[in-house]
Amino acid sequence: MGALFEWSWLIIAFPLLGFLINLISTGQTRERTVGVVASMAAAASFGMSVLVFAALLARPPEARLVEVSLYRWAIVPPLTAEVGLRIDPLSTAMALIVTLVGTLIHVYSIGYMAGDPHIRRFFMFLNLFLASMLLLVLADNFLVLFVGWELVGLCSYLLIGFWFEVPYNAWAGRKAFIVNRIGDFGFTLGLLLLFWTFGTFRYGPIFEAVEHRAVEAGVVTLITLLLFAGVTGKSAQIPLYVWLPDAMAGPTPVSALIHAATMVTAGVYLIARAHPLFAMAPFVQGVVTLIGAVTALWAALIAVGQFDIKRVLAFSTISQLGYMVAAAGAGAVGAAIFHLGTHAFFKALLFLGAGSVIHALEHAHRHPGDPSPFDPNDMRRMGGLAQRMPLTFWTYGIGAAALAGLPPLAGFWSKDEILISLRGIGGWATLAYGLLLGAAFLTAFYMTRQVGMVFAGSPRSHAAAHAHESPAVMTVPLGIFAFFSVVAGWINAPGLGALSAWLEPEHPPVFHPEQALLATLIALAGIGAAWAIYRPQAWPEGVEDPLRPVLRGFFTALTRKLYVDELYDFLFVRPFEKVARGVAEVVEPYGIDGAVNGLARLVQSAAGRVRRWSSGYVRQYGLSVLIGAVLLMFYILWMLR
Amino acid sequence: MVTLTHYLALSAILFGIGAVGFLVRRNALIVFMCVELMLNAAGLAFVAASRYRGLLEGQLTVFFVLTVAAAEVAVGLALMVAIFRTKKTTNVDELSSLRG
Amino acid sequence: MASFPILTWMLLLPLIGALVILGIPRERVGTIRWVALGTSLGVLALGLGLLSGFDLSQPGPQFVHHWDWAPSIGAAYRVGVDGISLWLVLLTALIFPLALMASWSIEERVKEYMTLMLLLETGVLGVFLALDLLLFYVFWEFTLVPMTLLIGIWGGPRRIYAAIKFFLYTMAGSVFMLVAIVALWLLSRPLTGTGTFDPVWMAAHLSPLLSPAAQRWLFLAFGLAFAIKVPMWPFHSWLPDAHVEAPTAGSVILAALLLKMGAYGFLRFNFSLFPVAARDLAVPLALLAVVAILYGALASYAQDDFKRLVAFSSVSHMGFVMLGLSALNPLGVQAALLQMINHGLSTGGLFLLVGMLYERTHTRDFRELGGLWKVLPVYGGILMVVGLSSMGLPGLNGFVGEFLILLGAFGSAALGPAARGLTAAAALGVVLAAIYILTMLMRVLHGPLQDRWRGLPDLHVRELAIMAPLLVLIILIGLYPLPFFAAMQTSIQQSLSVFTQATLAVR
Amino acid sequence: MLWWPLLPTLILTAGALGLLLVEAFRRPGSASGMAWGALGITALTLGAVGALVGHQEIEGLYRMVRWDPPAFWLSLTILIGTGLAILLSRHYLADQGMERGEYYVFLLLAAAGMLLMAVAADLLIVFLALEWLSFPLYVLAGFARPRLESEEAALKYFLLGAFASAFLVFGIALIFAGTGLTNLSDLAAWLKHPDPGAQPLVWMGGALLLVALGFKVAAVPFHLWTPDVYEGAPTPVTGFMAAATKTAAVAALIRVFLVGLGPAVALWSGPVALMAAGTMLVGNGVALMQSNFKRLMAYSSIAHAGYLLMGLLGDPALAVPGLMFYLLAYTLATMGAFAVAVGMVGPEGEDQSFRAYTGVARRAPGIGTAMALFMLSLIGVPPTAGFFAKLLLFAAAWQAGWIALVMVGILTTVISAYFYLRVVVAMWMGPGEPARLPKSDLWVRLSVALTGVGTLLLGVLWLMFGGLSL
Repeated sequence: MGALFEWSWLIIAFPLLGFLINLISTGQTRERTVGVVASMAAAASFGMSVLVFAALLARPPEARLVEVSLYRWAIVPPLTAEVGLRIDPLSTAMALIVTLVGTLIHVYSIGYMAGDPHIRRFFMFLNLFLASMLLLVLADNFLVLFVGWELVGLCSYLLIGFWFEVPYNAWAGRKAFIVNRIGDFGFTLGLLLLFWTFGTFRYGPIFEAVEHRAVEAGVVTLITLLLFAGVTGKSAQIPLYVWLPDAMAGPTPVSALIHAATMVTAGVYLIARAHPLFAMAPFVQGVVTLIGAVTALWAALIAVGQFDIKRVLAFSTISQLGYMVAAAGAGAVGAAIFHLGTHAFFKALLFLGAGSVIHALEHAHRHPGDPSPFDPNDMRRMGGLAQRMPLTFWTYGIGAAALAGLPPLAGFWSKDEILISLRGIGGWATLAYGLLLGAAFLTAFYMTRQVGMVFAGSPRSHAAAHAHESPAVMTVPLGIFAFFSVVAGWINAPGLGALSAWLEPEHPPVFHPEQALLATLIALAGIGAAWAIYRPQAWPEGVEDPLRPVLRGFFTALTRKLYVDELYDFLFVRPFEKVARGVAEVVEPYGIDGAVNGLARLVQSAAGRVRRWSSGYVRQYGLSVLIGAVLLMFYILWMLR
Repeated sequence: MVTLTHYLALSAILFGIGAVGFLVRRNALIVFMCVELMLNAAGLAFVAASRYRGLLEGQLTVFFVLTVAAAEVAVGLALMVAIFRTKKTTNVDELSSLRG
Repeated sequence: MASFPILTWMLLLPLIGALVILGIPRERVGTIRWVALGTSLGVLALGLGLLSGFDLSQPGPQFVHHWDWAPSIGAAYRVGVDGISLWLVLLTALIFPLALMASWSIEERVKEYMTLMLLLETGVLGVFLALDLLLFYVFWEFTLVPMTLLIGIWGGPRRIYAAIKFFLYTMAGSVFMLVAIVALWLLSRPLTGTGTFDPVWMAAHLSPLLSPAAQRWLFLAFGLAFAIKVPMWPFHSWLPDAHVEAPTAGSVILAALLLKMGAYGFLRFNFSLFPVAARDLAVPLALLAVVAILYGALASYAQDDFKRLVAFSSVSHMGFVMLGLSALNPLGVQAALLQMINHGLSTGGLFLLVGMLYERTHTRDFRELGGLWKVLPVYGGILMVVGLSSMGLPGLNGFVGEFLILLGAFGSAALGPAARGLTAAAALGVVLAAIYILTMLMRVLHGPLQDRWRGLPDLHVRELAIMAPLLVLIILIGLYPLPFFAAMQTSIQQSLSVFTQATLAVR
Repeated sequence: MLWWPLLPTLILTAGALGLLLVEAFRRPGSASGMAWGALGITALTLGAVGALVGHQEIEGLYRMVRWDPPAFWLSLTILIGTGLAILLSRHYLADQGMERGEYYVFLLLAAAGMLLMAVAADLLIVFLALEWLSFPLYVLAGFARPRLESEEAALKYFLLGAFASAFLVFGIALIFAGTGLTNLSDLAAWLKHPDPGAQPLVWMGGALLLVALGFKVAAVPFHLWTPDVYEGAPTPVTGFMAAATKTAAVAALIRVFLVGLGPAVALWSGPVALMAAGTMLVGNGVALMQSNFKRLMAYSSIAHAGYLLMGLLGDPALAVPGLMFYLLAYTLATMGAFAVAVGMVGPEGEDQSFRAYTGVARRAPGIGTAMALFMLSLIGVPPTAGFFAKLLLFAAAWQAGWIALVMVGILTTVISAYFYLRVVVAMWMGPGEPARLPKSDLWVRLSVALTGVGTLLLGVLWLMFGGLSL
């Protein structure tokens, strides 16, 4: 079986091949072919992942680590950088999740993107993303991970701004990339420090050195803190989460794949991957956990005030990423990855469901030829879709329930495990635990609100009234995702514990009935509270949102995302623009170039003065000669003194 | 006792007068005469030094100076005549079209 | 191999081409263009021959051609190529054909134009090949003239201002270098009788005799010339004007090659001749480099003119190069050298793309552009790749250079305690690069398309042929930089060995 | 008694006088024959100079003249300048309606005076040569009469020249009074063991010599005549003055200061350094403000006087060959530039403003290239001859410790690039079609070609075939 691992690079190569085929194929290719090629590439990658997984599974637990060296990238003393893959439980688990979700979303996209003039580009980027993400996941060193890390950012940027004619989309893509780069500023510094501390980027030697305590804890604290800066960018944590809501400008499959299921979890993966380092820096672990927990609560709160169907999900994603980060920070890698996996399924399901709704509304709106501007994402224009789109409704409901953490759905198990992992540590973990409980309540609340607004009651717009169920190519993936959203949690359910056994055999999952009960009650409370406010009977006609009279001004603040964008705009964006303008329009022309031109002018004006000497009068010329002679005489006299 | 120093002082004074004259007079002819005065001041110095040192070279040199001065006069007067024909003036201050 | 003076032929070939062009009647524009292009392709072929015969393991110059042409002053014609100059020579040989192909749209005074381009090629190659200070200076100044004329005759509206500024500014620096060369020559005279301009001899026999103060003054005199050429902050203000006004090919050559001459000069002469001063001045040098990185990026962001943006981005990128050089360790210096190539490819590419756009729209003002990806999909894709290379995206060449420069600087012993702070500030430049490049892409390619651009034709075959080699190299270096580093390794290691010698450490 | 050092002077003088006879008896009409004759005589003289090349040192005429390597180089440069001036004059005279044969006689006579200066070894010869070369130049400057500028230039040149030569004579008189010597070598020997009582006289005399020679070489503050005379004089004469007269003046400076007053270098180096710095600054500075080509070249001439003065202070081992080569390079570039300027003059009159040069290179790229070459050489851009010349002078001054002066030199070089480039800019980058085109006179073209090739290759060739060891 060893030979199989030598071919594991095919996991990355298949989507890359799909990208290249679609790049080279001329514009005449039929759009269907494009999607099929891309989907097949993704599926092939999934197949290869399964094979590798199986091969790894066949090994005894202690031998489940294979390093595959691909080629030497650069040798510049003291750096020797190789491109290599690390096949271990964590990376294969990630690869499986990424390729499975990726394949399904590729298929879904064939239907969703049908008719788009730039469909070829769409699938190219999607394939490229998949390849990059797999590179990130499978890399055997931090440098290659960073390469994948940046490339997924690129694809995210390209896909958010896919419909680039709309300025907002292009703007949102740029914002995502820049905010990520700010996080990566820290990541980069972390890498530099990492290299000069350990002399290598490879995981193996680094973890070994950590294990032997061959380095100072202080340096590791700094390294992990810097790495975490990258995590806050990619995994949308406070303070860098602001790009993710705007990233919803991209096509919905993109939101599902990149901005919910896979790319945004790269940060969690990084923490999990670098766990030995984080374990050496308890202070940073505390920071990570706390930031994760605060983010979870904060984003859940904002989600309550959103009207855009995808934005609610975006904030929900931020919130759920908070859970994962908190768990990973607390050292519960298994729990974090578990939640990462379940979340990938049910959040992808929710996004695709939302996509189905949007798709339906758009088509319904287009039919009557209504020229008025219409936002198919606006939940205020929906309602009553349960009857018109039953498949979508039921699958969406399953996803929402899973997200809210209702047993026995996937979210319940994974969230439960995170909460348990935070108990008994004390201090900041207890605080995080409390925050996450609050977030759980809010999660149930805003999901119920969303389902209520979208599916319950009566249609609030012409389009909603005329919406139809989406085609099978879209609903079938919904079904599959719904299935996984139900069962995914069971693989690590107490007693079974397959995932934990796979990832960290020494930590089997634990189950506390009182914890499960508490979580369920909180979820039910959230659902109940939301239903009390949003049930159709309680919602008077013409009221935008029944919560507004309850929360008054605070609700407005929630709809405005608690003014964080405005704050950043005031604190960073505008000062930056001012400084840049100042440099370009004041310092450069008047300062630096001004000094140069000023010097030239100075010489000229001096020359102009001297020029007057040549007055044209012979007698004055004679005077000049005589003065020169007299000066020389004085000089001689002075020398003779 | 009249020494070489006296002669040299006299010639220096003459030279100075000539130089100042060059600066204060406007008539080109007079200006030129001032230059001649300067040349002759030098001639005086040569003769005096020659006599003082008992050398002939200095006296000989004066011949050269005189000859050169004469040639100079020839050139100079011709120029002034030419200019007078064109400009109807010999005032050097009016000849200042070239400047800057 | 030694019998065929390949380097001398590389220098002579463009001159011969220029002479041939002088013999062609000026009406036969097509012939003139093809002769020029053919000549530069011939140089490229010689360059590839050079590459195939290059011995990686040898640190010293190879293919040396030596002739003591002026024995009374000890000046020699001595050309050679080593790991430091190899890639720069090849870059030159590559960029010129591309620039000439990009000059097909020049209709006015083609004969003069092509002649000057070929003269410029000889000059630039000479700078990288010369192994004699006087010869180096001759080529160094010689490049000034054709470039000035290219800007001044075929440039934009303010071309004369830009051309004169370029000439004067560059000259103001290089005269100090000349004086320093003269001073070194005078110092060598008592030792050799006639004096010498051989930098290798000087590094071995003269530099150790110089007092630290003398080294510092000479370092600064050379350094000023190079700093202006690089250009280092605050000596950069000639660059935006020259770039904006120059014709496309001029901008390309300026950015891709002429700026490299400055950085190359630091590496080749300043470090080897004045190691003590280099070590003492590494921190100020790095500081200026970092200021350039940030300043260039900020200024770049605030531009409304596409070309001006790219010009200021050059300031920022060359800041990275200088930071890498001032690290004085193999990592930083090798990365800096690679980054010179990278910058040549990506910024050269950007200038080509600006030119191609300008030929279509006749404007470079972002406020008039936007949404062009819709009508120019191929152009847009290429612009994106080159732009991303410029902002240092991993997988493309820019990342390799920038990241390893940061890596080198971070652990630089020469920069001492300042290393980490400076590197952190420089890393901020990567963020800023993302901001201005992405903003540029957004303002050119994204957003709604104006009606007047609806009929714009996408890139044609000649333009694709220009961009193709650049794209291939951008991706190749990004994915597999190993051979590029391998070729420079031994030479750089040797040239940096002075900094590890005991004599220096004692001080 | 050896006459050899005087041979070139004598040949040229005899030729000039012969030409004068021809002029007196020839029928009025084209003066082409006279030009051919003058060229022939110049060539003959050049042959004589060539015949003397092998001789290291010949003294003659009771040690009043002396042939040595500098004499060879100076004579060569002067004769090249003269020959080029003749080539430039023929068409110019015809176009300007002043085709009078005596022009060439004056030209040759002035050149003869200059050749005498090149071999001067005695203050009397210096004086004589100076006057000898000046008188014909006074006449030549006013040769374009009745054009007022020409006459004004002539009178200004004459009055100021006479004024300056009075300083020379008086200076010689003082030195003679102090030492009883006029021979420069004897003077140098005297200065090595001076009589303290007579020292003030010698020093004062030296100062006055500096005034007079500073005037001739156009050094600040004695330079003011230069632009006016250069602008007013007929253009080929201006070129001749700029090139050949400068060479003769430098010859005088070398003879008087390096040979005669050499031992007192500590005394005069300070003022000369100040003059050099001032001359470089003023010459290059005021040149920035000029818009007339001839006036520009006048300030250029002043500026180069500054560099030459700097060379005078340099280490002689480098400075003397440096000065020789500098003068040759300067002569070629300057005469080349004036050849282009003469080419721009047509029968309709003379306009030497930059406006007249606008866009010329568009129609006449060869002329434009040559002009660019001359300007680059005057700036000192490699690989032109001017570069190597400046290099040597800077090296010489640096070697002698004049570092501040070198700094002034390089900074003013940068300044000079601006105004020299303005000519190139006008010709190459000026908008629109040129107002007029250079005429296709063969002699002018030949001059441009010769000087162009010389400017481009001379520096390299000179160093290749000996350089400093020549």
